[in-house]
Amino acid sequence: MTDKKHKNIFVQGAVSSAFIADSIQKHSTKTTIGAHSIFLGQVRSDIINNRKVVAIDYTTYEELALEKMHEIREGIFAKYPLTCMHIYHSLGIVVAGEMCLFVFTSAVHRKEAIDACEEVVELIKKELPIWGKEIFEDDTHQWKENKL
Amino acid sequence: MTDKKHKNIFVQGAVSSAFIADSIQKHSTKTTIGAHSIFLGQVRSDIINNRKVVAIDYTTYEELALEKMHEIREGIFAKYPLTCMHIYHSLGIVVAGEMCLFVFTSAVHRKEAIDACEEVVELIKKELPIWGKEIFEDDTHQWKENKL
Amino acid sequence: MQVTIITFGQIAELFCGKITLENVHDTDSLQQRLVEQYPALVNIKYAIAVDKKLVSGNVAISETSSIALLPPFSGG
Amino acid sequence: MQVTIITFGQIAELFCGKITLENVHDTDSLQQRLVEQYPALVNIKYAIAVDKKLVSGNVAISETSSIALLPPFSGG
Repeated sequence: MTDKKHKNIFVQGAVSSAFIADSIQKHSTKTTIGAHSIFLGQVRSDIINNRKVVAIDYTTYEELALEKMHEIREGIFAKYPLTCMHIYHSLGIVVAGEMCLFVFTSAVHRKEAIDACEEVVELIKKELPIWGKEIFEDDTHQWKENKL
Repeated sequence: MTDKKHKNIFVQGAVSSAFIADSIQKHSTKTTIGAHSIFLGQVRSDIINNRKVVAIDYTTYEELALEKMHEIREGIFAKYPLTCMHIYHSLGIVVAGEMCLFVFTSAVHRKEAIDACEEVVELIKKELPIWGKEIFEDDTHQWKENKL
Repeated sequence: MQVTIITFGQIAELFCGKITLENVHDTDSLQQRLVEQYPALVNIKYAIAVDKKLVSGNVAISETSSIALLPPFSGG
Repeated sequence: MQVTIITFGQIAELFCGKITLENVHDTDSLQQRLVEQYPALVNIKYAIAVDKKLVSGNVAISETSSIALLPPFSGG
């Protein structure tokens, strides 16, 4: 099943704005693209039972996640006429205010780029085996659970 | 009517990826934000009757555009619980592959950010008095018209 | 009454800028004068803005009104 | 037959990593053994993956199967 090598989506630590800018810039040579849709997930410093989240520590079951991501990618490309799609998710510590998810879809027209981006974000949250441990300022923690 | 000073959305020439990165970076101090949605419009080098678009030259009726944009902004903030929203549109020459529109919405949760971003893009295309003159490689041109 | 009209996009290109019209008191008479004096406009869709507001229906025009002809938008 | 189970998230935290169970031949017997030997799991929702595929219903397990317990996801 994992004979085929799947594209990696994981990056260690936060996704930086410089990295995002670089990804955007790379598309300036693809002049059939008319629309880009980008989703960025940012770590919130929620207050939970009077404790403030200072960071999230992300772990994954990488083999399953990349297999699943490959399926999602194939499904999206079959459904929408995209020019390209790039996905990055953090592993390890991402402090509040930093980015943990970067989904980037591009197409000739806006509708496809926007719809595909939204759908991919939903699928990532629902189907990728990734776990976020919310770390509070007093060094205690709790395990995050996505609302779907 | 234009007594109140409206936020300017126009920038001369293309929106650069460095500018976009800077806008994103500025939000790292707003730690209640959990989701950003970004739309980027990129100038396509369409082939129209065998002529290739090399750039679009944008003009506007600025007073009316900023008044209209102000109305759109008020409507969106009334409808969606956004943390913030930033909009930039190019004036003048934007060459193919460069960005002419940057819509950036941020919210606590993804749904609001994504829905607001999409709605703003539609309203900008439909309601803002902006005109794009598609310039071909042989220096001829035609006036673009948005499909709605 | 004489009014001056500002134009944009392909309409501005067609007329090299501003248009001046006589005997205009409302947007209906404005459109009538335009058809008579600028037959090329027949093939162009446009909206009319008076005092920086898009108008629908017939709207009165005074000498101090700011009037604009807006061809189809193509921002974004 | 003995199987080794890898765990993630709060389940990994609870069990300090891998779990080994005896007399497991399918995912039904796996869940039965888990309830008996790890009562703390009763309060945690989890999915089972066999050979890197999420399973639903009862699925056979061999000694070479790679088995994983996956608590609710929270990526993104």
